[in-house]
Amino acid sequence: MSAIRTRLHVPQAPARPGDKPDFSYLNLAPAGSAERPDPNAPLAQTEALANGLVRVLGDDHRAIGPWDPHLAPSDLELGLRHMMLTRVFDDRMHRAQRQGRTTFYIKSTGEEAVSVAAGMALRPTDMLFPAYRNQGLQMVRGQKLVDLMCQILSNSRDMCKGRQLPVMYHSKEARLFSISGNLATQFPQAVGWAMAAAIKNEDDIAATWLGDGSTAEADFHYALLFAQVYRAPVILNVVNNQWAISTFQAFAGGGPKSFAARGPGYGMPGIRVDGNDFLAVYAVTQWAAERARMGGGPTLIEHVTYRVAPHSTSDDPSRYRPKDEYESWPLGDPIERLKSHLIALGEWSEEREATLVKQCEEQVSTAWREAMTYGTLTDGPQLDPDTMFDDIFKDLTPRLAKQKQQLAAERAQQKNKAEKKDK
Amino acid sequence: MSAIRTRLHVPQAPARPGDKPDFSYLNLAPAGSAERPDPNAPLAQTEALANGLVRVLGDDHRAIGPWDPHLAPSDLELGLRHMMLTRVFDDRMHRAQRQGRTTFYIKSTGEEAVSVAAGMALRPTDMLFPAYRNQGLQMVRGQKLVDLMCQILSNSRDMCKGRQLPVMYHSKEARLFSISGNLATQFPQAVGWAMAAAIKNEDDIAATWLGDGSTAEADFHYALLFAQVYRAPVILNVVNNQWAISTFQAFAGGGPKSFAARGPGYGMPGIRVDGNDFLAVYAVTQWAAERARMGGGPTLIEHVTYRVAPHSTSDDPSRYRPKDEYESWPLGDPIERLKSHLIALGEWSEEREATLVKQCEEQVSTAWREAMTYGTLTDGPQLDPDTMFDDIFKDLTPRLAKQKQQLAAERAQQKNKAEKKDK
Amino acid sequence: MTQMNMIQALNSAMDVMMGRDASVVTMGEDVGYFGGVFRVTDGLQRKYGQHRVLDSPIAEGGIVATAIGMSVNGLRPVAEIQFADYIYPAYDQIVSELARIRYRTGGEFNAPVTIRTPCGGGIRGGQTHSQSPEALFAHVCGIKVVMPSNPYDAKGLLISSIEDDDPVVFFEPKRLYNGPFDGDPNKPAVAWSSHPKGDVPDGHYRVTIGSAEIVRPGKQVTVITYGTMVHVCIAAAESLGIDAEVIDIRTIVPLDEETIVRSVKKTGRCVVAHEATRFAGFGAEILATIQEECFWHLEAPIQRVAGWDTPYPHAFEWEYFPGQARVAAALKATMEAK
Amino acid sequence: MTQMNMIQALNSAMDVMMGRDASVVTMGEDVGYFGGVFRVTDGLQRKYGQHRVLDSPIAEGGIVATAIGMSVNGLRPVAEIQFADYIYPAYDQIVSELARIRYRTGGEFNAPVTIRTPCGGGIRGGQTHSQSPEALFAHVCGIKVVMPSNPYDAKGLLISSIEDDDPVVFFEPKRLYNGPFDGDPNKPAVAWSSHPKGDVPDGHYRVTIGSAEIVRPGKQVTVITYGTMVHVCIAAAESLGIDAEVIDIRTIVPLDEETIVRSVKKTGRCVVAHEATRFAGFGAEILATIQEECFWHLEAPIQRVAGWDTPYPHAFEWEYFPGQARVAAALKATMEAK
Ligand SMILES: Cc1ncc(C[n+]2csc(CCOP(=O)(O)OP(=O)(O)O)c2C)c(N)n1
Ligand SMILES: Cc1ncc(C[n+]2csc(CCOP(=O)(O)OP(=O)(O)O)c2C)c(N)n1
Ligand SMILES: [Mg+2]
Ligand SMILES: [Mg+2]
Repeated sequence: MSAIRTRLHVPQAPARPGDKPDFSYLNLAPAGSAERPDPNAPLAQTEALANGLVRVLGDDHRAIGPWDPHLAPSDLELGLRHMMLTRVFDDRMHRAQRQGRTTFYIKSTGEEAVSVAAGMALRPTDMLFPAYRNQGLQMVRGQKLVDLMCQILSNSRDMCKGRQLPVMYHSKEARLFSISGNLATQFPQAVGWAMAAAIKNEDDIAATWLGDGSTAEADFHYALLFAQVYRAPVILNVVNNQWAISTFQAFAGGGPKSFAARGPGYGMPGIRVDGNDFLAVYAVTQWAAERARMGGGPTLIEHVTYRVAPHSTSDDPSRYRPKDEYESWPLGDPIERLKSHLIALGEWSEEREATLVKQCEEQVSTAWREAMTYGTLTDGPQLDPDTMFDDIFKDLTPRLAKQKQQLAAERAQQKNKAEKKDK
Repeated sequence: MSAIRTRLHVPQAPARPGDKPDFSYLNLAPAGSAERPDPNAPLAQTEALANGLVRVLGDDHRAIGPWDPHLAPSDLELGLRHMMLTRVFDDRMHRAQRQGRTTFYIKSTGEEAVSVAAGMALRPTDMLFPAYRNQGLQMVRGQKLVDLMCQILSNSRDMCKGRQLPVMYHSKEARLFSISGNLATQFPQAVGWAMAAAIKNEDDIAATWLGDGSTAEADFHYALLFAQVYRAPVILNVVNNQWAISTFQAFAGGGPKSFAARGPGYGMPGIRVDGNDFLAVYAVTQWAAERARMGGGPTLIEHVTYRVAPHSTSDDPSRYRPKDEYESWPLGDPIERLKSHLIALGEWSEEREATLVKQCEEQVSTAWREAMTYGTLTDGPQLDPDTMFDDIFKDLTPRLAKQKQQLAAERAQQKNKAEKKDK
Repeated sequence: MTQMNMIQALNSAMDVMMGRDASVVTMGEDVGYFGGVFRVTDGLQRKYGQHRVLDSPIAEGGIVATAIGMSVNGLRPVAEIQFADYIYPAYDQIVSELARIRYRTGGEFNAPVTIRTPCGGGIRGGQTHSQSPEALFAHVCGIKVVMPSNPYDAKGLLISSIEDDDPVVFFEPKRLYNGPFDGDPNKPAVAWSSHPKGDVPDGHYRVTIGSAEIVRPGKQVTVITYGTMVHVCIAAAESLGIDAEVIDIRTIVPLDEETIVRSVKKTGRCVVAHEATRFAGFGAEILATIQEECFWHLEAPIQRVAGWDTPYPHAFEWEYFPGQARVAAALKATMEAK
Repeated sequence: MTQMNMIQALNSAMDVMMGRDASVVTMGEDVGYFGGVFRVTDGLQRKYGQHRVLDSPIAEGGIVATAIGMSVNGLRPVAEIQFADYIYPAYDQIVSELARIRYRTGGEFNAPVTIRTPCGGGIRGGQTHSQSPEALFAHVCGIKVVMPSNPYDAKGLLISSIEDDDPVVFFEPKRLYNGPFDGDPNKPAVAWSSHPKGDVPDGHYRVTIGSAEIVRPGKQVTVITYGTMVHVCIAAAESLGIDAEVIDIRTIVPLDEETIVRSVKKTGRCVVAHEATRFAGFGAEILATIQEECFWHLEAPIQRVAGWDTPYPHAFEWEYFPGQARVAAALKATMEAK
């Protein structure tokens, strides 16, 4: 670093390559220590939650304290299954990219609880506005793996008709809004959706997710503001996985205050939760959903977690953080923790775990084989390029119709040329 | 109102035309009751300030409590003079618009302390990024009235060369940044200026102002975020005058929490101050300036005041709020209050007050007469229209040069035509 | 039929649509209790309630973003941006989101949002209350762009926009709100009651998005224009005694090329006029299209008439505004060519 | 002279300027410790410190706004927007502020900010990592707009941009970062080392903003283009054996009309090509200008070659991209006309 020092304060990552990982900056709290106010409690009674940390699973793998959602073992097992499927799916898709089957992929490894527990705590008719690292929501909502894969492959069955980068899924039926390549834009859209639900006097609520880095965008502010002004029935989730590509969360303002603390600043509860604790995420989501459904308005939830994976397949995190940083991560792995909890409850075993992993792997493999029969970006069945002119508007304009013809002519000519060459 | 009710919460103005004015929503506090932490105090020690109300002038017109800035009577008198000049200037310019001398004007009546006291608490080399209702800053910085008037008249001596709406002043020399017609844009610009000061290791700080309504814009969020991330030496002022044109401040999120409370959400102190209390505004500005200059970073200040005037000369507030609302305003008039304080100190009298008013009126009249000799938008000396092509870029591009010629030709032809007609 | 100015016509369109369709809601700065700074939403909150006519925070980006969310939840929001000059904070939500939702979801989702916004100069609004940014939306595929020039079209096009399943940015030339304007600020103001297009049906009707109108048939030269300039161009042609065919395109996206091309092929001469800044303005696209489609029919270069490549200065409003003199000069040059 | 690819050339420009002028600072998402996702700022933070090479929050609007403030305080900030597709959140600060500060203050203040941003497709980035939004800036008076097509120009133009007292939006066609690209994705990649413009002086030099370059002289037809399409157009002309004069405009604002007009008057035929969406794209302005200035010299309609009026789809990148076939078709049509 240059010797010239100035008065400008620049946030520092706790550790860079070569440094010893350091998570001492994290304000932790023991499981069970956070109070649980009534979901309808006035703001003042919820303020402590913004700088505390809601945790349910103790070091002994037991659930403890007022936030314990008291889930049935079958629900816990389902949660484990969704998280495991998410992880296996992620690993397989990442590998597919490495094998050149697709151009791009983004894993959610280590952050599965954030999506899966929240998704399970909501009703199937609640509308979800996910970001690109919430594949757990797709699992919870029962999206077919093969459909997700076809999107990733931009193949002949791609729900996005080849238009979006991999992982930008959507499903109207499953109430999963389209994922955007532009960070944070979904946040105020979710608020608008929730406002409409309130205007129509309907019971469904909306939930949305973004990353710590994305909170810097204007849309984060719009969302909090509009949600609070109109008391929209919406849950606003910040997934603080400590990193935004190479940028440490302090550059988004995490540090002196939690991201959850922004909530009270706007007049809404903010809850900081252990994002790797399935039970805690479930419980705070349930709390916020209850509040929203009763007309109490929005809740901001900060999920404290860690991005174990690279930012995307285009990224190499060893350039900007210690290679082994994750090993020092104090909140563990969400899958391991839920598994240990189930075992502690006597409802699970290493054998059942092994079976689950195998089942997930098979499910993913089967789906992958099927998906591949529908082609990849470069091989096998292909989407018709003519379709690229559709859906700009509901109806094709004359100008687009003309361009469609032009492209067809261009392609016919190229085919001709290629065929001539082959002869 | 329609009978159909839905779950959507819509903020309500406390009183609309025909209703009895109601300011019971204001969270007031007696003068002297707010604690004054050290400007370098950790955030936690400043948090109470965000929801309290710093007041120095008591009902007995005496200064009380730890925030008393202990100003010399001469400073108080200067403050009174600036505020009075501002008010007289405002009234004269408003009248000028009514007389058709200019197209547009915006008064700051009742909000003079917000600008004048803050301006006086800062150093002349500190950089100010005002909004359109901070004319008091222009007074404090010694801008010539005739220069301001020429801008308002878009006449041959207009510093903006006829390009800006009235009141959009600037002065590089006086360190007053250009006022923008686009709300809130100056907020993060001030932060950038302050970051540069820190980068250059210079001691000057920046200060900026916007209205309660304008806090809804993205730029407010950017400003708080960047200021806090880099601990920029900047003071961020929200002038909460209760109204944004016809829209009550609750639509910008004022209500359950103060605007000042946004500050702690981002990790910086927020101070809610009686904006009609000259001493209090001075004191909190001084506190924030000290903090900034010592490297402590930004402060958000909410000035609680009331927009006595219409939004602008285009506005008729009796359409959306009780005509007599101001009469119930609990924080009084900043000029009256400072005057009463000076009288209570034995440093002022009704006679001196009358003299001051007369002096201000004469000063304004003299300047107005001079300004008018430089023309108005429609009469007297005019700016050369050719100049409209200058300052797009530093140098005229060939295309602009050509357009300049075209316009000259157009005007010559029209003049010809007019002359022919006259014959 | 009622005599309406453009504000009343737009208000009537809103009223008709809110009355027919409970999913129509409107939001914006000062649109609720106050009825809008130009009064286009006057009376609607009293009639349809605070839950369908919403005052909003001053956050154009938030207005459009929440309107998108509402539309995805089955409403048809009409968002008002108080001045077109203040639409830029919403630009990302319009360009990256509103315009893309149908496309990126393969047609599964759509976002039928209408964004109304007053544009154009002539009211001494200076550089931040006078802009005509239509070109900045025309280049973005996936949004329709409309600009009426009279009360009849305004109402019919606004109804069509609200009913349209695609997003529409609806520009309202504010200089025309109270009457047609031929470009001469010194003439006494004219009311819409004296204009045939000031006769407006009270109920529901549509003007088709994407269809231009020949507002003055002619043979010698085609003038293609929209918004305030429609009236200026007609006046200029008439004062010169040129048999100009004046086309009001009314819709910028999708552009009615057929009507344009047919006319230019007939006249062989063409002037394109708009109030917006000339460089890379929408006039360039109109000109380019004509050049491509009618090259062999052109007897003279197509002329562009527009605002200069400067902001709209407060003092030089009328020097900036492309008034009759500038239109006339272009018409003459076109007629004299060759 | 050193062999540099475009990333290295840009990095060298930054290095040279930061070394010469302590007021030059740079900020953006991931530009600091990491050196930028495309590595254009690699090594700069180590060399010039964290106070001149700043990692920023992910807030494009905040980046530009604070850069404006810094520039008003005497710095020369170079702001990076990670992808041009993400410049829209900063659009208001660019259009309403950056472009206006000199004008609205009568020249008293100015804001010498340079905004660097990678643009264009060809890297399978899909619709949100492939856009070329230059037209959306060309229409806004008060900002210069630059797009180099090779390492030599990239460095020289970036230096000129940083030194310029006016704001500049500097587009970097990311497909050209590592080598020239003739439009055929199936051919093996070519390195800049094989291209004369890959020879880049190590020190300080300028390429003038506002001057086009004739990159291939010719007599039969003029091809006007910029960015990635420069290489595609040259290849297309050569494969057809047409004696085309290819002009790389390099600067979009201000446009070097003189060079363009001189060439078209000479050849009488013209093709305009860019990667951006066709409708209301910058090609329309080039075409309109030529039509106005060279009408009597034109022997055939000017043809436009561009991306379609659709987003840039992930799967159909090469169907969207205006490759050699599309250029060739336009060239042929132009040559065959009449
Ligand atoms: C508006 C916008 N700006 C920049 C980017 C580029 N970008 C993609 S992901 C990313 C980092 C986001 O970090 P965070 O919000 O923390 O989410 P995470 O990846 O950690 O889940 C950036 C800068 C973008 N996609 N959109
Ligand atoms: C970006 C933008 N949006 C809208 C407007 C129109 N407008 C001008 S002043 C104003 C109200 C501002 O209210 P507030 O911020 O409370 O300031 P006050 O006028 O009360 O001082 C509005 C909506 C604008 N100038 N800029
Ligand atoms: Mg992150
Ligand atoms: Mg206000």
